[in-house]
Amino acid sequence: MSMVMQSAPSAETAPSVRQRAPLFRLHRASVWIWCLTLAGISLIAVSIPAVSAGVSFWFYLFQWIALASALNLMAGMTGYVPFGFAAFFGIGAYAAAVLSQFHHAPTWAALVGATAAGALLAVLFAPTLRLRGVFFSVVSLSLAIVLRSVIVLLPEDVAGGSSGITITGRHDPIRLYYLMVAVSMGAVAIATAISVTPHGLRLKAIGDDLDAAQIIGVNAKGLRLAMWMLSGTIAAVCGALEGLYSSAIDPAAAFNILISTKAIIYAALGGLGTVMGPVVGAVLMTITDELIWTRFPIANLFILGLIVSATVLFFPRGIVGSLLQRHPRFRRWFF
Amino acid sequence: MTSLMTGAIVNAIALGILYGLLGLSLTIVYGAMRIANLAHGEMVLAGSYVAYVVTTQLGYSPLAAIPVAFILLFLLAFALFAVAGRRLQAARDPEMASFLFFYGVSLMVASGLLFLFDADARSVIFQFQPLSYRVLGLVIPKARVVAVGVAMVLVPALFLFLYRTTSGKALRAAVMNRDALRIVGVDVERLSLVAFSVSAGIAGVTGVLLALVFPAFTPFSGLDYTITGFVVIVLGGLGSPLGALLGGMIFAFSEQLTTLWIGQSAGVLAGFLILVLVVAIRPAGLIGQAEWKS
Amino acid sequence: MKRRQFLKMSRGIGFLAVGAAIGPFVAPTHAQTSGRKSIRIGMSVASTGTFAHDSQSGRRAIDLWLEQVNAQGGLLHQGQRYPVELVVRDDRSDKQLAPRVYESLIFDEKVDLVLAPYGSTLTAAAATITDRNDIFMMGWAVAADSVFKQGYKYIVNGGTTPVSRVPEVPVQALKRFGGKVVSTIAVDEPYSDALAGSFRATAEKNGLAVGVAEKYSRGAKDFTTILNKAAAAKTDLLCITSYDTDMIVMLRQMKENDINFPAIFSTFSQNSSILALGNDAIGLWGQSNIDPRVAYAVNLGPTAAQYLDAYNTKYPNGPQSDINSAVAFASLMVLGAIIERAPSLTAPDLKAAALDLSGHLTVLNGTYRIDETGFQTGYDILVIQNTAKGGREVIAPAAVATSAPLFPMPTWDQKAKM
Amino acid sequence: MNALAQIGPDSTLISFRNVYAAYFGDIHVLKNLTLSFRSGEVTGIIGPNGAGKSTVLKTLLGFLKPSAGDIVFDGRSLLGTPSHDMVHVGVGYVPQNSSLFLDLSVEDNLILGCWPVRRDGARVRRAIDRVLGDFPMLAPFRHGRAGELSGGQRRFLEIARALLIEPKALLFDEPTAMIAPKYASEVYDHIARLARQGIAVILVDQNVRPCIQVSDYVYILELGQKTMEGDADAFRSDERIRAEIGRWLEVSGG
Repeated sequence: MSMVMQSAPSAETAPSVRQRAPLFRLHRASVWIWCLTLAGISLIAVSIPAVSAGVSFWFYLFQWIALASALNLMAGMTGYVPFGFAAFFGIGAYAAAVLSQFHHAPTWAALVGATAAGALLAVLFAPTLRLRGVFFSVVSLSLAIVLRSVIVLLPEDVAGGSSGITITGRHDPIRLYYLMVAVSMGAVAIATAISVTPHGLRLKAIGDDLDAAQIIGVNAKGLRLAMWMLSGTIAAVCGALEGLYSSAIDPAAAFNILISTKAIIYAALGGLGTVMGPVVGAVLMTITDELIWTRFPIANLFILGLIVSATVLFFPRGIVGSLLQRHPRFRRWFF
Repeated sequence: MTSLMTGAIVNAIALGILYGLLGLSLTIVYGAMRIANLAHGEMVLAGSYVAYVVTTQLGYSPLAAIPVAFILLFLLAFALFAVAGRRLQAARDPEMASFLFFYGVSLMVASGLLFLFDADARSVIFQFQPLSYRVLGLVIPKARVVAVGVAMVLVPALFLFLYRTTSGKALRAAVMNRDALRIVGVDVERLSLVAFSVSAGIAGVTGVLLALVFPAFTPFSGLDYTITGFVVIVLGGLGSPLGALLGGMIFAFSEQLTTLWIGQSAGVLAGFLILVLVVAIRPAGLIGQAEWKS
Repeated sequence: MKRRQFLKMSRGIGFLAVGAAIGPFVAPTHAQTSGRKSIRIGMSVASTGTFAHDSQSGRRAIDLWLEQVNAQGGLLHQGQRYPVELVVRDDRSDKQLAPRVYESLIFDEKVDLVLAPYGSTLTAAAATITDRNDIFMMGWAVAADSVFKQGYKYIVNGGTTPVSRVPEVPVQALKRFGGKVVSTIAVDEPYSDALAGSFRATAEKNGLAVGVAEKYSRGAKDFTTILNKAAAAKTDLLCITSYDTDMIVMLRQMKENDINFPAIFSTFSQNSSILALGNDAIGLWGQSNIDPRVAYAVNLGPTAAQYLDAYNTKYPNGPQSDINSAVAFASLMVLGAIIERAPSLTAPDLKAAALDLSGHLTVLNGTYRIDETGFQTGYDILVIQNTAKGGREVIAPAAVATSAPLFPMPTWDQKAKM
Repeated sequence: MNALAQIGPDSTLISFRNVYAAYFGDIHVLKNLTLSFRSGEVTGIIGPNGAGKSTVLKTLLGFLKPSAGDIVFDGRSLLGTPSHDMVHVGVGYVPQNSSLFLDLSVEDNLILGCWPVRRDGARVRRAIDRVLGDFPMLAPFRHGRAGELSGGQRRFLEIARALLIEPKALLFDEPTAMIAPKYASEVYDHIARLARQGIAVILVDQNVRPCIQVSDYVYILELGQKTMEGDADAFRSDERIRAEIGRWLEVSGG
C-alpha cells in the first residue's frame, strides 16, 4: 500500500529485519489495577448523591463516558465511524418516552423497550456495514436524518410530532443517575473484556486492514456486527436514560448530530481503539467544557474548537494512544 | 399543477448546479488529500458574509463580492493548511484526524462570525434590476440567473482545469495513486496546499452565490451546507468531479419534486433516501471508484 | 519493582489531581445564606445556537429592569430594600446543558430564584431541576402549553402569550377583513409546529378554510415550491411560524417569483432582521405584546411608551426592543411584585404570591393572569402591521387598533413603488 | 570479496558512502553500506528477503533519510534533496507496485511523467512521441485508460514514463514480480538496452538468475550489510558464490 512513505514502512519494505513490533502482553496486574480503578470510580459515583445535591454534571459525565466508549467499540476497534450514532441515542430516547408517556410504562419497562429498539435499529442498519470510510459515515448520518424525519411525520399521538414528548410521569432522577453509572461502567467493562481477550486483536485487525483480517481467517463480518449491535444498544439505553432524566424529548435534541460528533471527538481525543482513551477523553473534555463555559462564556466555542484542533495536531492518536506510541513500554499498563 | 411542475424543474436545475458546486470544491480536497473538511460549510458561510459586507454594508454589487470572497478564503485556507496540512496528512488515519481538526476549525470560524456579526440573521439586501425575468409565463428571478450564470462559468472552468491542465490531472491522479505522484516528480505537499486553498476560494464564491439565492444566514448555518456537500459527493462518488455535479442535480431534483408532490419535510427525506438507495446499489456512488467498496 | 511502584504512585497522584480538578463540581448542598445582603436571581442566556438571538433580546430588557430596580435601591422584601444581583450563565441553546446550568446556579451560585432560559424546550429541561430543588422559576419565553401540563409546582409564565392563544386575534381579524383561507408554513420544531397547528385549529374553529399546511426540516433553503403551492391554494393569510432567517429567504423568494398573499403573519415581522428589508417588509402582520400607542390601564411599572423610551435611552444604537425584550421586561415587572409580596423567597411562598397577584396586575403587556399550574391566561397579543417608511400600525384587536389594515397588503409591484 | 576488480571511478554515477538507515529511529535496515553504481551498466542487488534491497532504493530516492553516511550523485550529495525532485536530478524509479494512474489515459500518465518540464509543451510532446516510438506496443492504447492495459503493458508504460525526461539513472524494484513470464524476458531485454544507452541501471530483484544474467555488476546484501560484490561474470561462474546463493535461497524459501 504505502510503498513510499517515510515514517511508516509497511510489511513489504523490510519484513524480517524490522522485527514485528512485539505484541506487548498486558500485565495481569494492570488489568487488576484498571478493574479496581473502575470499581473506585463506581464507588465515588454511587456516593455522589449523598454529598452533592446536584447530580446533573455527574449524570452527563457518565453519559459521555458511556457514549464515547460505545462509539469506540465500533469506531476504535473496527475503524468504522458512524456519524449517525445519534440515531441510536434518539431511538432510545423516543422509545422510552413513548412507552412512559403514552403507554404509562414504568421506568424498567421503558428501558427494556429502549434497549430492544436500539438492538432492532442496529439490525436494520446492519447492511450499511458493507460500506467503508466516508461512505459509511455519511450514509449512517443520512439514516439518522431520515429516522428523525419519519418520527416527525408520524401522527402526534404516536410519537409526539415536531413538538416532541414531555414526560409527565416522574422518574426518580437519582435512580436514573445510578443506572447511567451502571451503563457507563458496563460499556467500559465490555471494552475491557473485549480488549484483553483475543477478540480485541481480531477487531484491531479489522481496523488496520480488513482484507488481511479476512485472509487470516478473522470472521470480520460477525465481529463487526456484534460490535455494531453492542455499540448501538448502549447508545439507545443512554438516550432512554437521558430522555427520562430531562423529561423533555424533541426530535431536534434527540437526534442532534452533536451527539455523534461529541462522542467521536471525546473518544478520539482520548484515543480511539484503546479502552482507557474514551474514558479519559470524556472526563477531560466534560471538565474542560465545564471550566471553559463557566470562565469564558463569550469565547467558549472558540476555545473549545482550538482545543480540539490543537489536540489533533499534537496528539494525533489521542492522549492515551499517543502516549502508547511514544512510550511503547506503557503498553503493559495502559490499554 | 403543470406550471408548478415547470417551476419546480427550473428551480431544481438552479439548485442542482449550486449544490454541485458545493460538492465540487469539497470533493477535490477529499479525493486528492483524503481530508474530510468538516469546516467546508463554514467556509461557504464566510463567503456569504463577505457578500453581506460588500452589498449591504458597502453598497457594491454582489458580483464584486466574488473575487473578494475567493481571495479572502484562499488566503485563510492557505495559512491554515500551511500550519496543519503536513501533520494531518502524516497522521495514521488522515480522514479521522482531518475530520476532528476541521470540526475544531468549524467551531472557531462559527464563533468568529458570531463575534463579528452577532447571532441574528443577516441578509443580502442587494436587488438586481430587473428583479426577475418572465419566460413563457414562468417567473425566473434574476438573482438565480446570475448565480447559475456564474456557476455555469465556474464549473466548466474547473472541469477544464481538472481535465485539461497538467496540474488538474495531477490532482485527479492523486485520487488514484497518491504515492506515485512523488515518483513522477510532483511536490505533493505543495499541490495539496494549493488545491486546498483553491477549494476554499471556490467555497467562498459558492457562499456568495448561495447568498444571492438564499439571502439570509446566521453564524450557525454552516453545518447544513457541510452535510449537503457530503451527501452530494457521496451520492456522486467520492473524488469524482463529474459525480459531484450529478449528485447535486439528483439531490435537488428529488428534493424539489417530492416537495411538490408531498411536502417539504418529505422533500429532504427523499434526498437522503435516494442517497441510501444509490449507495446500497452502488457502494462507490454513481461515478465512484471501485477501491472504495469494502 | 521500582517502576511498578512508581507507576502506582503516579496513578494515585493522577487521581488526586482529577479529584482536585472536579472538586468544585461536587458542590455542597445549598443552604440559605443567613444575613441576606441581596436577592440573587439566576438565569441562562444562549451565546450560540438556535436561541442565541432571542435570548439576548430578552437579556437586554432584563438588564434594563435590573438597572431601574437597583437605581431605586432594590426590591422591598420583608420590609427592607435589597439590591438585585443577576447571575447569568450560558446554555448554548443546548438542552443537555440547561439542567446543569441551573444546577450550578442553585448549588454553586446559591441563587434565591431563577429566570427561565429562552424557549419552551430549554425551560422544560431546566424546570425539572429547579422544581426538584424547590426553586421558583419565572418563565418569560415559555409559549408551549405542554410545559404547564406536567405538574411542575414552581414555574410561572409571567410574560408570554401561550401558543394556543396567539392565533385568536389575527384569525378573527382576518375573518373581519373578509379573508377565507389560512395556510401555515412551519419548521419541524416544537414552537413552530405547535403554533402552526394552533393557527389551523383556530381557523377551523372560526369557520375559515385551511389551504396548505407545509412543514419543512431545518436546513431547508428553497421555499419557492411550497410558496407556489400556498398561492395556488388561494391563501389569504399565510402564517410563517419558523425562524426569521427562513422568513427572510421566503420573502425574497416570494418577491423574486412575484408570489403575493393578501396577508402574511409571523411572530418575527418586527424583528430588526426583517425590518432591515425595507419596503419588502411592508404589509407584514406581526405579533407584539406592546405598542406605545396602546396604553392599558397599567398599575405596575411603566407603560409601553415609557418602557420604550427607557429602552432606547439605554440602547441608543440598537438593537431595537422586540417581542422578546417586551415579554422579558413584563415578566420581570411581575416578578418584582411577586418578590415584594412574598413573605420569603422560598418557592412555595413565591408561587403563592404569584397566584395571589393573578388578575390584579396590569403591566405594559396587559393584564397578568395565571391558573394554578402557572399557565398564562392573560396578555392578549396585538397584531402589528408594518407600513411604509418604517411605520407600524396596530390593526387588531379592533378595540385598540390604531389604523385600518392594509388588506390585501400591497403586492410586490406596489411595494416597489412605495 | 574486495579482491574482485574495481572499475575506474570516472564512470561512477552514484555512490553510497558508509550509509546507515533506520525505520522508527532504532530498527536498522542499512548498516555501513558502501556501494557504487556506474553509468552504462546494470548493477544488480540481490539478497534474501528483508536484506534491505528495496531500502537501498528508498534511501537513494530520499523516502528514507540515512542516519549516517552520504549518497553522492554525479559528484553532488543527494542528502536533503526531496524525493519529488529526484526526477529533476535525473533519477527515475519503477517501483514494485503499480505506480500508474489507472483511471487516466495512457497519454495522461505520460504527460504527468513530464511534470518537471510541464511548462515546455513542445518538449512534452516530443518526449511522448519518442517513448511511444520506443515502446510501439503502447501506441495503440494512447487514448485508452491505463487500467485497461495488461500487466506487462502497464510495466512498459511505467518504464516509458520514467524515460520521458531522460534520466541518468533508473531504479527498478522487482520489475517482473507481478507480470506474466512471457513479458519478463522482454523487460530484462529492455533493461539491458537502457544500460547500453548509457544509463546507470540499478536492479533490485528477487529472481536471482535473470538478475545476474542481465547485470554487469552484482551486490549481495544480507541483513542490511554487503556480503559480496563483483562482476556478474564471476557470479555466473563461481561455484562458491552459487553455493552461497543457494543457501539463502533455501533459507528464504525462494
